[in-house]
Amino acid sequence: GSGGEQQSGSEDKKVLNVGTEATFAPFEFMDKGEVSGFDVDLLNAAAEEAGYEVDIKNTGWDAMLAGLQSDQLDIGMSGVTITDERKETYDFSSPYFESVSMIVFKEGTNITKAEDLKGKKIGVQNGTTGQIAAEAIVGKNDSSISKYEAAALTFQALQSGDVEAVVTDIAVALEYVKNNPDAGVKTVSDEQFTPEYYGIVFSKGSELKAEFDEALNTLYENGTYTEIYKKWFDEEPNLDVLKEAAVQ
Amino acid sequence: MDFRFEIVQDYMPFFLKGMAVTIGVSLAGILIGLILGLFIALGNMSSNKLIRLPFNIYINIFRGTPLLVQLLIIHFGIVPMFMSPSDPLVSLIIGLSLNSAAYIAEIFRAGIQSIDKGQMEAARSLGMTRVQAMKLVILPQAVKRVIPPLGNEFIVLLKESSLGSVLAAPELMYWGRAAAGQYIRIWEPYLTVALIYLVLTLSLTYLMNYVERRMKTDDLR
Amino acid sequence: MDFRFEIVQDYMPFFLKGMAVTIGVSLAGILIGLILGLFIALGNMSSNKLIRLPFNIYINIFRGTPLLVQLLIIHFGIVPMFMSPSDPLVSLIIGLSLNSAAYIAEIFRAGIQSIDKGQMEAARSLGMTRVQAMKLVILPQAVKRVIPPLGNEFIVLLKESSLGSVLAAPELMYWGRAAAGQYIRIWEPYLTVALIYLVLTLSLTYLMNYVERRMKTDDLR
Amino acid sequence: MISVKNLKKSFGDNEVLKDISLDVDSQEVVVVIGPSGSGKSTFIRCLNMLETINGGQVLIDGKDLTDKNTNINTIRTDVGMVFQHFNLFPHKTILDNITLAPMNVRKMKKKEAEEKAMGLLEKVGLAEKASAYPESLSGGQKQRVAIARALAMEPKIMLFDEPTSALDPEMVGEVLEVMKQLAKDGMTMIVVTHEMGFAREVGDRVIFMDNGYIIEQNEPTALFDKPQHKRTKAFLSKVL
Amino acid sequence: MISVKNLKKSFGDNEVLKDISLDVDSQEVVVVIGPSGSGKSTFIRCLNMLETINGGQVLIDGKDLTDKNTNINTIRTDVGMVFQHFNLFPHKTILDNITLAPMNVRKMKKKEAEEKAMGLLEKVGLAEKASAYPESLSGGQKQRVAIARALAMEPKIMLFDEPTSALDPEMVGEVLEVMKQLAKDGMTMIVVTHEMGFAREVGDRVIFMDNGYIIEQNEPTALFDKPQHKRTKAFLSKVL
Ligand SMILES: Nc1ncnc2c1ncn2[C@@H]1O[C@H](COP(=O)(O)OP(=O)(O)OP(=O)(O)O)[C@@H](O)[C@H]1O
Ligand SMILES: Nc1ncnc2c1ncn2[C@@H]1O[C@H](COP(=O)(O)OP(=O)(O)OP(=O)(O)O)[C@@H](O)[C@H]1O
Ligand SMILES: NC(=O)CC[C@H](N)C(=O)O
Ligand SMILES: [Mg+2]
Ligand SMILES: [Mg+2]
Repeated sequence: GSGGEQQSGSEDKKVLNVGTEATFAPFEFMDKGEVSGFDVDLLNAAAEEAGYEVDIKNTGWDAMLAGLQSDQLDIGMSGVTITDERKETYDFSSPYFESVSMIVFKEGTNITKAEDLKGKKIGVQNGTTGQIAAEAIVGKNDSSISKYEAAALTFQALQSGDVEAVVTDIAVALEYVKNNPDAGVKTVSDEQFTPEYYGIVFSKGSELKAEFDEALNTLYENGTYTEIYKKWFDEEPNLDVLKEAAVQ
Repeated sequence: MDFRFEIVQDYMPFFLKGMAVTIGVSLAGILIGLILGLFIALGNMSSNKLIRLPFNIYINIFRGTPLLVQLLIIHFGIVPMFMSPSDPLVSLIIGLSLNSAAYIAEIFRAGIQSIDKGQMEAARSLGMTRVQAMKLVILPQAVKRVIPPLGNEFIVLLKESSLGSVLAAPELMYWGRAAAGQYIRIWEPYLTVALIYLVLTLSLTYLMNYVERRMKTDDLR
Repeated sequence: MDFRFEIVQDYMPFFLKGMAVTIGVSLAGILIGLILGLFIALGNMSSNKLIRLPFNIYINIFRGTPLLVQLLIIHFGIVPMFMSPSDPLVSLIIGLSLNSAAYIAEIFRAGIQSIDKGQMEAARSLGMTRVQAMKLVILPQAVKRVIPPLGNEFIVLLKESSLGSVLAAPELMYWGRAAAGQYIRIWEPYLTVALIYLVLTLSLTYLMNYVERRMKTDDLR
Repeated sequence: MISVKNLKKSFGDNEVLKDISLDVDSQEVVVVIGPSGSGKSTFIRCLNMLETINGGQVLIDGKDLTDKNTNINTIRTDVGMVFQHFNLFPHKTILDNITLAPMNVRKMKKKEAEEKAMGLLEKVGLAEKASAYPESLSGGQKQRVAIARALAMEPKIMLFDEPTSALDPEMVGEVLEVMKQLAKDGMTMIVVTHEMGFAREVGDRVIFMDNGYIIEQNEPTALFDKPQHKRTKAFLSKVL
Repeated sequence: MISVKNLKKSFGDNEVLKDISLDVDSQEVVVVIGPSGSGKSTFIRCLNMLETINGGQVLIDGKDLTDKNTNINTIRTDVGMVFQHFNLFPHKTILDNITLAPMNVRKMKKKEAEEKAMGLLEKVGLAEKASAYPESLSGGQKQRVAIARALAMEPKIMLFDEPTSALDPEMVGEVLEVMKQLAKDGMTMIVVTHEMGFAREVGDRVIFMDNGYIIEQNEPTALFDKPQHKRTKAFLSKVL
């Protein structure tokens, strides 16, 4: 934005409390005490556009959702997928990222498609779409599934041989593989996993939804979104997909 | 196995900040626990069964369930009713205080009951009331007995405050797990954090032993 | 506030399974801890300083750092070196065993040292060797003293096994957190889980008190 | 001064005092003897209301202990008690041990209480220990302080429960000496003791208790030299 | 039988035995008296090697205790010890208390050990308590069992450390009776005690210790009635 036109006193801007689970690189992760990532940059830009300040805290996944329910938090920003079930409890912004589940596994493990997960030990983050995708294949609360409280713990479990495969979001899976070239891990995707879209989460009935939808739109139009996207993913975003999804 | 010292270096400022938080949270927990604990101990030693009951229930609940459940319920269930936005540090301090109060109440009870019955009898036989005897004769002696187990309880608290990491309270363990999460490395962050805890608890143990020795020589005035 | 009983109902089979795991893991932990603990206690009471040293270091490390750090290091660092695929239950049992062994060693030491010095002197004055006196006179008496604190340690273990949920070991707390994660509800899963823990620890406490009373009347044969 | 009528006392099912009646005059010194477990301690503890009475009546200086309206704390200031194990307050100096009750119960001024305490310490020969702590005293010295502490409340009656039996034999004499002086000064005393020499020399009357009853009572010489009951004889033959 | 030459013993800086020399003949009964803290217990504990000796020499039946090659456990089977607080093994019956050492140290057969134990219990008048546990015995009975237990190892010398001073006065007699019998049977004995009657009747010699030295020794009547040293006089005047 252009500082001249905006109110200069930042004290006048309302500060929004934001929760996140910062072991979900590249969307949000702790960089020596600072939460950073794609989500952080995008939210900061959107908030500025909408005239707010944000205070992003690494609350953890459970605390983020609980905090939104009890109106402790104004916003949850943690690569949260928009699902019908979640929409009963929360409001979501329009989609800002397209994702799909992906399987990460140790080299040498016999996995070429989603069905191969059967009979393997699978790590997921508790309460996420990765869990839902895995349970769709092997069954709900199946004993082959280990649920961890954070995304980082699933990768630690994979590295230590605790689980043979991790089901998580594609960008996170690829980032992990990229950052750990020595870990000897591979990824596989499957048609069976359906596309999903991330949204900013608000508590039910929040007035912020409309304001942030508008702000996101502006960011799409003025190139800020593309800039941020390129910074983190090194490629052009496909804005049409997001617009299409928003209509649904 | 390679040990990447730069990870330790990178995160050292956060470990030190976390250490300060750990110490602060534990201190707050033991101090509030002391006040609550004395109150609960006296209530739990009432001669009236009905007065004793709630204190007894309190002690049993907090000593009978894992601190982790207590913290989750307090942080996600109770604190949000009163505080917005809720702060995991506040929840951690509340959890540690309420939990340690139950243990401290039992420490006080044991301390008071360890004073020879003859002391109470001598005081009463001189015409003191029960309250006078408690205040002038029993409690001053019990305080000394109670210091070593209280020191122990503080060490326990220091270690248990590490559960704050589950609530994302920025104490020492939280930063250890943050470092582990960022680099997906085990040894560097966790060994460093373990070492810091060890230094803290061992220094406290030595301090306690010193205080105990001092108290013993004081006894031989 | 609404309390959705169907969540409790839905997850009850898992809670019960988790309870069984919790009990099993704690039992395994105390049994292995007992064997290791006796060994460490005897080593730590050697008259030779150099022999004592490693046992003393062991005790200090395991009592001086949080169980959570120990579990994370064991599960993600140590067990994978020996076991593939690693199992969080195995790590949890190892962690609880190694941790409780340190505490149990101190329980044994205190139990042995609580036996009146006169017993050792009487045994020695009858011509028994140190080992004979230990085996025939001191240890049989120490066993009785050691049962109440060991019961306590078991209760502690039962509660601390809840940290297994961080390693995704499918014990009681893990299922509580799984339910909380699925429904994003706090009260139903956590209160249920807390209640189950409470029932477990209180029953154990009553059992222990019963055993202690029995031992006392046995004493008055 | 003391009048006990059909006193009964049980611990649970165990009836320890079965039917005790006794009158003690002012200035009288009564010595109580009897085998271990016969109820001697329980009896004198009842007189100080350290045990609740289950039956019968006890009048001290006219006040009825079994009457609910009687103020227990004023009775106790009238009846001093000296225990076998001294029960000095270890966290207080000797002087503070003695002044604690007068200052807090009688609301005496500190200065007055201390002057009085020093006088009593003088009397038991321990003035120079005023600022010492109990740990540094021998058993005999501790017991003399305990006597001074009880006297500081100006009791009309003093009860002694085996005051010398926790002492090394060398220290017994110094404590008995203080008690003799007290008797000479006209204090009403009930003394449970195994010191037969003291009983003979100082006692006005000796009471032999067994199994919750007073079996026999008489002047010391008469009781010791011509016991009437078999049980008294058996006991004395062992002890003398 | 026992020969002590210039025995020295310290606890840290505290020299408790300064220079003790003493010869005890076979079948002799030596009584040791002295004020509290004078080193009596420490002295007889040295004879049984319950304390390590810091200087001088102790010969028991010709064997040198300060010699490193002397087997401490065989010395101890020659020297029986009876403690003030009995130290019976509470988890064993009376019979097992007595047979434990013979069976495990002397490798005696169970049957033989039990026969022998019953004989000794007979001797101390407690045969009917064989299968009882120590808790159910009175202090006097416990001490008699402790004596029987020591005798079961067939010691050549018996040491007693204030064997009656933890007892109620009624029970002192029964223990002294057993000790008298033992002396009559010709046992070599060293007895620390405050029982002057026993010393007079049974002692061949009385030793007065103070502050780590033997101040005076003599036949009982001579020592009690005509003590030579000031300190002996002072001590006896308090105790007798
Ligand atoms: N607080 C108590 N609770 C239960 N029983 C008690 C209590 N105090 C004393 N007794 C019992 O009462 C009986 C008499 O005890 P008491 O102490 O009066 O005897 P005593 O004559 O003073 O004996 P001793 O010479 O050993 O002091 C004993 O059988 C004892 O076990
Ligand atoms: N194990 C020990 N460690 C340190 N000092 C000791 C020890 N045992 C005894 N002493 C000290 O040695 C001195 C003599 O003690 P000892 O027990 O031999 O005296 P005693 O003549 O037997 O006295 P009592 O008549 O009280 O039994 C005392 O000053 C005592 O404090
Ligand atoms: N931060 C995350 O782990 C999100 C995972 C997944 N996108 C979900 O919404 O369930
Ligand atoms: Mg008594
Ligand atoms: Mg002694």
